[in-house]
Amino acid sequence: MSELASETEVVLRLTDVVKTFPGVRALDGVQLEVRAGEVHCLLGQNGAGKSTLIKVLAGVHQADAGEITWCGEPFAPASPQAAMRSGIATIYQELDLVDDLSVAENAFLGHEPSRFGITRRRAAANRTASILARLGHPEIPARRLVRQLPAAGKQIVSMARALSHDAKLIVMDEPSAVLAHDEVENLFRIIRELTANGIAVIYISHRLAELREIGDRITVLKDGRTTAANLPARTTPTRELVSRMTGRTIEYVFPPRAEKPAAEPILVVDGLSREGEFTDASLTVAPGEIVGIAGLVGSGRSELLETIFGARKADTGTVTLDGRRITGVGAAVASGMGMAPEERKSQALLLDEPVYKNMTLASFSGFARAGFTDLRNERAAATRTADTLELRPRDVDRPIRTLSGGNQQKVVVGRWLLGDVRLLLLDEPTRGVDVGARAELYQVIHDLAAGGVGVLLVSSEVPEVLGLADRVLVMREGRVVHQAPAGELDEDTVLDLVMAGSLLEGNPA
Amino acid sequence: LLTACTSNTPATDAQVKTDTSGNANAAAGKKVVIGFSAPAADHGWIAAITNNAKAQAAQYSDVELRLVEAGSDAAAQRAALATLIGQKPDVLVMLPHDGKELDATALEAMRAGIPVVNLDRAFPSQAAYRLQLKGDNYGMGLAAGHYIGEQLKAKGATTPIIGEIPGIDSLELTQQRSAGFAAALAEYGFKVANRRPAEFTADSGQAAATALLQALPKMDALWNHDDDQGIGVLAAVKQANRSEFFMVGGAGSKTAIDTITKDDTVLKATVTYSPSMASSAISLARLIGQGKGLSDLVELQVPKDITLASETITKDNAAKYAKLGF
Amino acid sequence: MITETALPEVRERKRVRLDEGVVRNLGLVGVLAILMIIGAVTRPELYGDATWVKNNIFTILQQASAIGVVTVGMTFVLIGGGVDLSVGAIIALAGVWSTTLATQSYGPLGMVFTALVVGVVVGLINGVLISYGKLVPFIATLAMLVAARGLAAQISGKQTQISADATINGIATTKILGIPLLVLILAAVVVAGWVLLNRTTFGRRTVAVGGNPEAARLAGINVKRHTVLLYALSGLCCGIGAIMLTSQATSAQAAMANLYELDAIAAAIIGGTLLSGGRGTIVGALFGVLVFSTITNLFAINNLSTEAQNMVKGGIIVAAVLIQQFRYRSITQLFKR
Amino acid sequence: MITETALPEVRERKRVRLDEGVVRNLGLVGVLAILMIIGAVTRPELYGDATWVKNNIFTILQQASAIGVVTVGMTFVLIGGGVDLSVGAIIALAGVWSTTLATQSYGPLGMVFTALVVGVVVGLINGVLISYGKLVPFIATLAMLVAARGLAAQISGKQTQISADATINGIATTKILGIPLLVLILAAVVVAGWVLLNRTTFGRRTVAVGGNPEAARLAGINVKRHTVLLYALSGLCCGIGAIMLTSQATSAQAAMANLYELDAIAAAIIGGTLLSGGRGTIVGALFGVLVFSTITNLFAINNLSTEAQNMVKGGIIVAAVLIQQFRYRSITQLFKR
Ligand SMILES: Nc1ncnc2c1ncn2[C@@H]1O[C@H](COP(=O)(O)OP(=O)(O)OP(=O)(O)O)[C@@H](O)[C@H]1O
Ligand SMILES: Nc1ncnc2c1ncn2[C@@H]1O[C@H](COP(=O)(O)OP(=O)(O)OP(=O)(O)O)[C@@H](O)[C@H]1O
Ligand SMILES: O[C@@H]1[C@@H](O)[C@H](O)OC[C@H]1O
Ligand SMILES: [Mg+2]
Ligand SMILES: [Mg+2]
Repeated sequence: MSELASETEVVLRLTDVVKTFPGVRALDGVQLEVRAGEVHCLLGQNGAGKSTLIKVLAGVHQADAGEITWCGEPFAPASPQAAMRSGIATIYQELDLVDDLSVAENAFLGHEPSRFGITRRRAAANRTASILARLGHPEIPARRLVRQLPAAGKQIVSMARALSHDAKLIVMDEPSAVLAHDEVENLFRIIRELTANGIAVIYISHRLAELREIGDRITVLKDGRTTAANLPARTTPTRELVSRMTGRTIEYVFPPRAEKPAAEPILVVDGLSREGEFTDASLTVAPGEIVGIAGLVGSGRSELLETIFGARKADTGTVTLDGRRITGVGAAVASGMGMAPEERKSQALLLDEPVYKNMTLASFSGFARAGFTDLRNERAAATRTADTLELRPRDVDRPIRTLSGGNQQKVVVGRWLLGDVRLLLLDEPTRGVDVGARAELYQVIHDLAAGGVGVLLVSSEVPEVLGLADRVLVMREGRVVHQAPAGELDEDTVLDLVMAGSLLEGNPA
Repeated sequence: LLTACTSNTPATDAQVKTDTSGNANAAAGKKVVIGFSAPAADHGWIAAITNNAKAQAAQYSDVELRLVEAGSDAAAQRAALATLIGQKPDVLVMLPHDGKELDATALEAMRAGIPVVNLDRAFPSQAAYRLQLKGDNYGMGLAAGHYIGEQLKAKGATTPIIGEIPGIDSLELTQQRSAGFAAALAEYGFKVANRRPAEFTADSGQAAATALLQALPKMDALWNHDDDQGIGVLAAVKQANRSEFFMVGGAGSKTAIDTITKDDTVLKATVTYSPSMASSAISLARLIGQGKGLSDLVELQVPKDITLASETITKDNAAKYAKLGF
Repeated sequence: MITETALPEVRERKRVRLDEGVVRNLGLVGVLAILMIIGAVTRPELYGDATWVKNNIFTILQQASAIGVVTVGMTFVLIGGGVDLSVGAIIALAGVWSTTLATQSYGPLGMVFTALVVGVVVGLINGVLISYGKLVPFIATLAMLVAARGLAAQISGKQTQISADATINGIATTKILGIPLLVLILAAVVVAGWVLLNRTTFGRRTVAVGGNPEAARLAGINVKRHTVLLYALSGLCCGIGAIMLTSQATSAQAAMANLYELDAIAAAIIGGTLLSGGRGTIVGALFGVLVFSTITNLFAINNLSTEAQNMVKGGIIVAAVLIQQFRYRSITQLFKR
Repeated sequence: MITETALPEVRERKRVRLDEGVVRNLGLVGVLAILMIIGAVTRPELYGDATWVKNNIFTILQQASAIGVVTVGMTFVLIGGGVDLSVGAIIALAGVWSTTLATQSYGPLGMVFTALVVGVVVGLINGVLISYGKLVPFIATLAMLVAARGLAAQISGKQTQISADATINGIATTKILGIPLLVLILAAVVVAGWVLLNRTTFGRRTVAVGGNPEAARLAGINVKRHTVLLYALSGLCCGIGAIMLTSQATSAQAAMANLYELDAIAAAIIGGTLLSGGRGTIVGALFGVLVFSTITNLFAINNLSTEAQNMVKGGIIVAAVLIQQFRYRSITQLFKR
């Protein structure tokens, strides 16, 4: 298709587009050229300006300078509605759904089929159902409230909304971040369908492998500027992409594990169950050991982690840390457990507060004397952590809401580097994190383990689990179906286990 | 200082008519169920109304009082009355939150054959009540204005600075009092320099008085409509360290009468608006229920309108009024 | 996928979820029933009389009618993420304006028209201050509360204005097929509110605007304009409420409908509306209003003193909400097994 | 390559951000100044007298003192994501309880102690109902409002209870170094509140609990216990406020501190506190209270009628907030260039 695309007309062209926020030049001269029927990938570090760029296209933000032409005409959408009317539909990075509306109502929000203001609910439901079927998800009921859907389901609804418009360009901002492996395949099938019909797609992801598979051309952004345009997606060497993004070369490898972890476990989970979420989970983590949990979205890993942390009450089973029963979050944190939860905005961040206060959220009382906080010390410690994590920008006084998603994620992990943490639970720690930062995070996790901290890691990226962990547990339908040292597993085996394959069935943990 | 109603012991000494010797009407008669409704008491005067009604009813072996206190506005009172009327009392004594707003309800009761005794705040429709028993709000303002006018004239003041602290300003009775006050002052060529309403409570009285004193660095006289809020007004006067003026109160509470007697504050007089009218209303409602008249009158039935006179209590006559204070 | 494993659970959840609203309302029906039973037990002689009971129910409904209409408007504002503290003041202003001698000279239609227009216009001003002036709803409508009551006092000269219009006053006494007209008006507003919320684009957008304003904006909804309309709607309900109250009181006054804002918000919340927006039901709001109105009735027939009333009322409110929660939890529990 | 350009901008941004709170408060100072100037222009003969002006400022502060203390407590509750509608009722209950004859017989310390204990205990009950009973704060504290006023009426027999204690009454008349004791108490509470919010772990938890309760919980903060403490703190402030008001009025009564809840919430919001929690300032709250108290003063010295007062007051509130916003926007605008 890439040959085909290279011959088609240019539908969208951005020249020297600039967008500033108070104090930040998020876009500082962007060039972009998108052709009909192509998948044009945007690549860039966290905070490079990708989301800002697409929000300018979507009419959410207005560019301060520069030129945009859309289908040959100058284009400056004043509102999201204007952009949609011109045929540009967007799937935003942050889910933009209304929890208390149904799937169909969300899909057609703002352009509901109606007669005299009365919504035609049947029509909306039918059209939604057919879009969902086209998306490969006929099982999602159009009249279900969106709040009842898991994260992956919500992502599907976001896509359904984009498809509900007659778009000529669909912009997708990290749509795969919350999707599992097979879901991503499904997404690609749909993208191919779209491009075959001449629809252009702008695709954003931090996973290079995805760009290779689905992309036609790549434009690289760095600090709000285009540093490379129209690179062939399949053939450009990784080294070149990374250096265009970061200005340096990164060895994208997992650091080798030197020592064998101690045998005596620090965390013992015994027969833990929660109705409808997971059943009879038992596991141990030793000091300095990294244990990975692989599984599909919806397999109950997050719930298991939250239950271990005491944030949910177990129906049966026990959790002990160093022989002490963990009954609630307070006890967990007090005895040295920390958790970086899955949904950073709703579960981890104080969006209006500065970075350093978010960083010290779990440890500020440790810095305090007789109940009085020690802001200087806190800031200093937070700044050090920001350095370790290569936070961008390094300024720890900025409200965290102005950081890009990946950088926010670093703060969430960094939070637990500040206290005396002895066991760290990480739920999708690299979701939305760029390649460079990812390597840094991996290093941080390794250093922690080397320092004797036990790590329990949930990730939907199998290579990550295999590369980081000493031992891997595979979960399916709420049960631990397999566990083995990472060295004894490969990607295919894990995928097979995860997907209810039968390779090692009957050989449980 | 701790006296009587405006005090810390729930009042037991209500204003009741007990001495009924030689009154033929005192003899027990046909049993009368009296429904009674007054707005929720948020200050001493209204509290005294309800207390008096209860105490007076307790004097009669042939009276059963059905008390329905209603919330803080006319709608709440209508709701309460609707259920009370549904219970068909023999007579209904009602101190409406606002006479005009409850006019329709009273008419309804009258149409349902229940005689209504209208207490204090008047119904506009003649057909809405059997007996109207009220204080004289305009007259109260007149009394206060005349007292102040006379005093200032005696002092030879020509353009005196006069302050006024009314009660809840949205009530019509407040408007009437202020109107009477202004009319009386006008007879002397005086007028009100500043008017800061309070809400019949002591803390609001303090706030209003503080503001007034600040606005009038020099003052000659002050009328405060309500002795309950007057406690706060006097506190504010003391806090501002002011004494160049004299003050007249309103309603006639025991505390106010005592203070006037002691004569150690700016409060020199108060004009009455007595909650004893509630006791009288119960007595008259009983007679209406039994079809009897007032024994001193020639007429066989209780008359239709009775308006109490507003009297002026000063140090000189305070002793006489001491037991009528609420 | 969103897979076979998740699905059965999902189905089960749906059943429970659909029940949530109903169960909550069932809880409130339960509370109402309990209140009625207490009434019957404490005053058996009254509850023994069927006519009295029928009358009493109409009385309760009638007393709930004006505040009920206002609560429907408030529910929309709350779902849309706002709050309207000025409802009582709007009623007063609309009531007073429509009962000036000048307005009364235009007859009942003129009075109704005036009340509605005043309500809508004040609501529009609220909405514009909030949407375009970027004032927090609490402050904007609080300022309006103060100002509108002031204007009402000005217009009425602080006098209670008598409505001399037999048609207007008749609204409170008319019955149609034995049902008081006021109750029918309440029913009509509730039905209209239900349809508007659940069956129109306006209603669905209200949920979006309150639940996730950013998402609503991204979906192309004009959030500001919609917000303005919500306050106008609340103002309209106040205008209707003003006529209903005026007819009941055969008069209007600057201090009327005092603290209706608190009552309406409380009723909406008890009925399951979120103060933070994005969720709420019209039927729940109606039940919330009825709970309050039934409590008042219960107190009245038992001659409770105001102070006892208040203490008990505080307790009943807490109990009502706890009963609701308890019922919801235990019923969900049942479904879970 | 391009990194160097970003850095200086980031620094600049920081400066602007630090200014946000200050600029908002500057806006309020501006509003206060404007109100004073209007006073001076309309009543030059008063403002010409320096002693009067000094006295007037103290009067304004003194009248702001009790509600100011309550607003500090309210600000904590609001930042913590709640709301306390019962503050006025708590003051009434604490005031009435501490002025019963029995309590007064224990002398001034007994009275102060009683007021504080009543305040804290009622606050604790609010907190427990909200945290552990899972009631929405609006409903729980509304129920408490009703119940506490009822209990206060019961205890006082609906009478105004006179405080015969010279020490208590003396609080309102005492000056220290020429400054009224009430003003000093307000200052002490504001300073303590500022330190508590900005310099202690308690304050940090408050912001976390209100800003994102789930994040706070997952960071190991005991959200429920903290919530209970916040309402207890608000209750404590009400206890202090009750003593201050009792001393000013030399009496207490069930209807005292009427509608303080609205005043306190409005002052806090005008001072920059979010009704939705997670953000707020103590100094802003103080300015919010002072704006209201200065408005009252301005009206008094100009002998404005109640109805005119109300209309103008509504307008001033709107204007005050707009001025604040305007200043903030335009100053940020300046920095942008
Ligand atoms: N509303 C805003 N106000 C201030 N700064 C903003 C705002 N939105 C984005 N920024 C800043 O603009 C820059 C670009 O952010 P953007 O979200 O576009 O990055 P991104 O490339 O999408 O990153 P990620 O891969 O982490 O999603 C960042 O420095 C970010 O902090
Ligand atoms: N429609 C639904 N409504 C409510 N709960 C659901 C629904 N579908 C699935 N669930 C529950 O939610 C859980 C899935 O949540 P989630 O997707 O976070 O799982 P997970 O294993 O943590 O996956 P991931 O780590 O990718 O987040 C499952 O335990 C499932 O029981
Ligand atoms: O409430 C009013 C009272 O306080 C006043 O003094 O007299 C008349 C009453 O209606
Ligand atoms: Mg992004
Ligand atoms: Mg998960």
